[in-house]
Amino acid sequence: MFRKVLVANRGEIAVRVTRTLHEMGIGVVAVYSDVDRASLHVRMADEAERLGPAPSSESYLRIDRILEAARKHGAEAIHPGYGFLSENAEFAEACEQAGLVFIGPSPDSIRALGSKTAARENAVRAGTPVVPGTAGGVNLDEARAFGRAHGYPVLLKAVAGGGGKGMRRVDREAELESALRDASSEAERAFRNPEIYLEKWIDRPRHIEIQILGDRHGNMVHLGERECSIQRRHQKVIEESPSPLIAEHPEMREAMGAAAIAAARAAGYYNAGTVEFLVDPGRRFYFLEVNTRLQVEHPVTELVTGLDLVRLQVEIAAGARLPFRQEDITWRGSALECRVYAEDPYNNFLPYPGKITRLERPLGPGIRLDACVYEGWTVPMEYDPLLAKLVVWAGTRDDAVARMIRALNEYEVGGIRTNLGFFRQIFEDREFRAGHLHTAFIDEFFARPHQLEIPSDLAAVAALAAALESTAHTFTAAPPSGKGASRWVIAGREELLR
Amino acid sequence: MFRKVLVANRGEIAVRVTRTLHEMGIGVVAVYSDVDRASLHVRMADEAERLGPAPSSESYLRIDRILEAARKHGAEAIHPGYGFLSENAEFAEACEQAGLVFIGPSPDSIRALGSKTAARENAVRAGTPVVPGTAGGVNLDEARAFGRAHGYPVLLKAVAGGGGKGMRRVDREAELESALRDASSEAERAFRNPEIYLEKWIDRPRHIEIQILGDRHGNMVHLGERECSIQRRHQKVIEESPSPLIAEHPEMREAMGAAAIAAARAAGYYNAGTVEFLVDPGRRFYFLEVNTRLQVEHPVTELVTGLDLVRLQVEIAAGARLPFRQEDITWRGSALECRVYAEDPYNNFLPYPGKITRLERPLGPGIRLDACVYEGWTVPMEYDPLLAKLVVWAGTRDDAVARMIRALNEYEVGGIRTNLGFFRQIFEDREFRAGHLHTAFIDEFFARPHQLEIPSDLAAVAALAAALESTAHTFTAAPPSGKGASRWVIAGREELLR
Amino acid sequence: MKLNLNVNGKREEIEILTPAPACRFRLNGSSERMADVTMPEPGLYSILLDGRSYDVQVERAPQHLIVVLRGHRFEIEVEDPRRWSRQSARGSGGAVETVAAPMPGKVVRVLVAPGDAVEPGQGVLVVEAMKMQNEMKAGRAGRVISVTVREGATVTAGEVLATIGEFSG
Amino acid sequence: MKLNLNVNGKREEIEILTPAPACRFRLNGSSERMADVTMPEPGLYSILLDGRSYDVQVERAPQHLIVVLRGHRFEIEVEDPRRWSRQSARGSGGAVETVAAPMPGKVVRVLVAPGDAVEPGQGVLVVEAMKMQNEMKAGRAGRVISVTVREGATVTAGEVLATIGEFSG
Repeated sequence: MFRKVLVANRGEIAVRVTRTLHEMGIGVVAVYSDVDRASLHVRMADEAERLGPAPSSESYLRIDRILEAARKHGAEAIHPGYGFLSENAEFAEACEQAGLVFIGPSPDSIRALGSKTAARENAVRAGTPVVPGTAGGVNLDEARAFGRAHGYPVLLKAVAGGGGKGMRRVDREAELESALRDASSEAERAFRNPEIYLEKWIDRPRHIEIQILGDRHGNMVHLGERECSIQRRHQKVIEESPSPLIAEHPEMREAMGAAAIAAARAAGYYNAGTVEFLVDPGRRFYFLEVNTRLQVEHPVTELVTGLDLVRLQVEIAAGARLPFRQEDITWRGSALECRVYAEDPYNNFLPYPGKITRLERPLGPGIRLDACVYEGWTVPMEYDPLLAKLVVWAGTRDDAVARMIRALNEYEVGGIRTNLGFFRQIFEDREFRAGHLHTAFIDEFFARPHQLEIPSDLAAVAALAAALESTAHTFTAAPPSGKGASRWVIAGREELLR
Repeated sequence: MFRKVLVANRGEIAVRVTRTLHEMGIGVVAVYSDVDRASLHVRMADEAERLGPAPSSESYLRIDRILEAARKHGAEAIHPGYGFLSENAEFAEACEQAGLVFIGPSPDSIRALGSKTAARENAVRAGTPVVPGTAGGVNLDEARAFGRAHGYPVLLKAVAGGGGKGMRRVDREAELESALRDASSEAERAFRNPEIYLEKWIDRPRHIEIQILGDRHGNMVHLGERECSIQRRHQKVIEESPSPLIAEHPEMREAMGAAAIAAARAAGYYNAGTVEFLVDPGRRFYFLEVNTRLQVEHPVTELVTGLDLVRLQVEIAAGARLPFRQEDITWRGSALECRVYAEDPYNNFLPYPGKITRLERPLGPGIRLDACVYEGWTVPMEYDPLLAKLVVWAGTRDDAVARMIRALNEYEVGGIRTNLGFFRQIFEDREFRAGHLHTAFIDEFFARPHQLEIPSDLAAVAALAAALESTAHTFTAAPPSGKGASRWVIAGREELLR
Repeated sequence: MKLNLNVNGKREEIEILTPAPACRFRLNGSSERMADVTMPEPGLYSILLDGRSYDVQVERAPQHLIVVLRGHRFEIEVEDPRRWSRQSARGSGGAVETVAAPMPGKVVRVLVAPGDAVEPGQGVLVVEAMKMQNEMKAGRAGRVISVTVREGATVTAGEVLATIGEFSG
Repeated sequence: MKLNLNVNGKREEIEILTPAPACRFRLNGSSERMADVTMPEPGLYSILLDGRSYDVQVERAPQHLIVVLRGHRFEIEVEDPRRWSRQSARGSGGAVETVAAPMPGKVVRVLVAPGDAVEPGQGVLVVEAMKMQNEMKAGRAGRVISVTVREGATVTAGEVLATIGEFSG
């Protein structure tokens, strides 16, 4: 087994990977950009190396600097996490040329599956149904042609894409040009590849994905599905396992699992991967893409299967055989995950970076919190605003939803805006509780009227607290009148907070 | 189902029960003594009522005040937690007379099993093997007689006891008198019953207990065992499930489970309970006592069985039938619990109350933290010093131990002393890892030589941090020279912490 | 002591009659109430009122207090003589439309210059944070009066980036 | 700036040559080293030294600093002119045995009075905290010089409760 591993990532996933490596007794080398010097993944690591300035292109995307850090610190393997270089075949190749083990699939598999269009071809060869779309990246004329042939709406996607970056729904030809331009530049920034391809729009589909795991000796299993239909801006915000649909139609798990393994085998895949499908209202599933790395939402699978996917990734990369066969995999209970973002859900989910002035975390039975935040930490504006993944497990989906609401009520993040309150609304929503999920869920949720009337006693208590706080402190608010102020503060405190 | 439940307890168990009640949509009424006004169980509750001054006898043991609070707030049931009035038959009876449901067994069962001596008789009738001991409470002469008949060492125990309170090992008759006096007064304070009985001392036994669960319709199952052999001062500090011994001898689980159910049935038991056994080096097990309430260490059972014992307790109290049969119960993986105390393990585990100035909690995969502490909270000196229960789950015992060490390394409590560092040593101990456990484990652990040599680089870093901290702040240390001081602070900061 | 509050836009008057912990107060001149108040941590209030327990978090924003309890968020302005001036200073710019940053971030593109004529919905500038781009559009037809930032500038939420006025013929 | 430290009883000398973040220092006159230091929170230091990462928690006790890193606890006294007096004031009381409280708590029983003769191991008084009683025993034969607390008193850890001296015949 490796003695030392470099984690080529930041944020919650770098922290999560570090935890398992520590449990395995493996030394951890962290890398960081200037704005991440005091970030948790650096503080938790055994060793750390600076990559460069804040922009990803000058830090977390710098293959040369990362390999240099690995060499300098004597790391034997590299875990790429998700995002950044995790699906970059050149990086995987460079690692192996540098004599480092890349903890993930082979460069060839990444190439065969990392490009969405190549992945589609591969899936077709493997006999997996796919959504109608263009063969590859398109220019404006080709896009227009596809739109006319298949009709609108169409979906624009980055060839190199993932996580909704560079993705746009286009409802009429008039919008095609500007949408194509924006999507392309977004893709360029996110993946350094501007290519965009088109797909036929499927109305109100479910997003259901299969977790696969294979070793380097030809063994491969699936670990069941995750439903990730609750999305905003084409990005998942709530994930769960099992899927409420598949819980009702268990035969779908075997069918989709077999299709996922077939598509992965066709690309000679090993290590952990995820095969994403769209499921239409008629329960037909279509191959969407393969994520050739650990998924953000992998914890829900860990909670229902009882496996540690990062540990298995590392063991597989070290040459181990899968410690189980398909029939050994069992699923227990129900798991839900919320992606807690620094954003304002009531203002188009716009990012809201800043300093965390206060933090109350949910604890107790059935709660797992994968986070990278601490009180006093400033959320940098240069990266994805994911603060934490709040994951719960319970024996049934209903109990898991109740537990998630309880956890959300215990969770407070001060100083910035988050989507915690929005999640509470979603979990209270009748449609969500009934398991009627699809990728347009959030848009339709906002379309429905929500008058949350606030109990009058809460307003009274809030007013009282504000009055006490302001009387105890306001005088300090005025910066100049320092000396006099402080006396006032003490007076105020003594008067109102004896 | 109940609309509102009063939790007649404090600390982590009141918080833990509150969480499940909230998940069940049940309103929670907290009760508190003056020193607990700002404690977490009060802050988390929907409603709260003061009981009285700090001493338990004037607050958490005041049956009249608790029933009055329940009436005033319209609670329909009372959850007693553990300790305090949880095993007090008079309280259970008073609840029912007041028209409140007591969430636990019947007063008769508590009487039949709550008294250790009555429980022994009951066990004998049920055909469960017991440790030789006196029939009931004894005076000095009777104690001397037993000692002469069975030889030393003997064990003194409180008839009404639990949690090691009033327990003493006596090695020779000379010590008997003072030990009996101390044990008796300790029992008087803890349980308002000074009676002490004697048992033959079994050398290096394992403490293994069976969790049972029964409804009011005559159905009863066992949820497997917990091993609680790691004790200090006759009090459990580390618990786990499965027991490493029973993992090697699975047939013991059925045998002990059957014996536990037999003993409980003989007392007409229902709701959750625990039957404790001693297991001698020859793997013979002896009935020890029955705890007629939720156990501190119940989370390890919850993690391996996937059940919520508090939810089941409440449902059973509301009249529900057990939702499963014995054959439906399955066990997955391995769970460990540490009882985190405010105490100094390197000074005879003496309590160390005080104000929590800083708190870093372990998070991530497989961690459960049931706690009642927060930064800024002052641990009261009037109650048990249990701050938190750190519980981990993993697929195997080895992985669970590795995970626990990782969690302990992430856990920091500033301002007071805790046993966190001591736990790290235990989990690194070869004997513990080998599963060679018994109730004298800690004494023998301390008897073994432990020279922990500190890596020199750590000393260097510590020195550097201390130098920076002192230069940045020492000047504030001197209370009187306020004004001048602050200028110095700023100077120091600017100089060393630009 | 009497205080005028603006609670989520609604005007309230609160009178504190006795200090914490046994805090007697009167809201909007209604009958007197008693709350048991303690402050476990700075900015955190545990309040018992009519037997109910409330854990209240109070956070200070430049213009107001943010009060969070039981998952509900209140923005409360405490009116304070020394603030009146600032109060009046704020408010809508009349016929002038201000384009403000909806989030903290970085200006990556400025699409108009002072004097340009703009149509409703026309892009004015693009702010990016966390790889997410947001195009600020003109809400009305008019002429760009000012652009107060240049590309690459870091801006805070609510900061005015440009103003658009009427066509002066 | 040079500082004399007492690290877990061992004397160390540290010289800080340049301030954080790029902190050059010398320990016990050995060769100069460079540490990258940042302070994520008050009392918390993230230190990178020779490529290794250390998360260091520093807590202030009355007489010393408590430094915790990687699960190791250091008690460090920073020698400070203004403390010398206090330093010398402390120390053992020679032929006199002091009975000190091993933990914060409450004195529930005082078993001796000044002038009493005591045997080694004889109970002197009983301190209770969190329902746990602890009997302080005399470590030597002698005569009780003083009992500085009465029953019911609340005491802090290390507080002297009684002193025992030699038999003055």
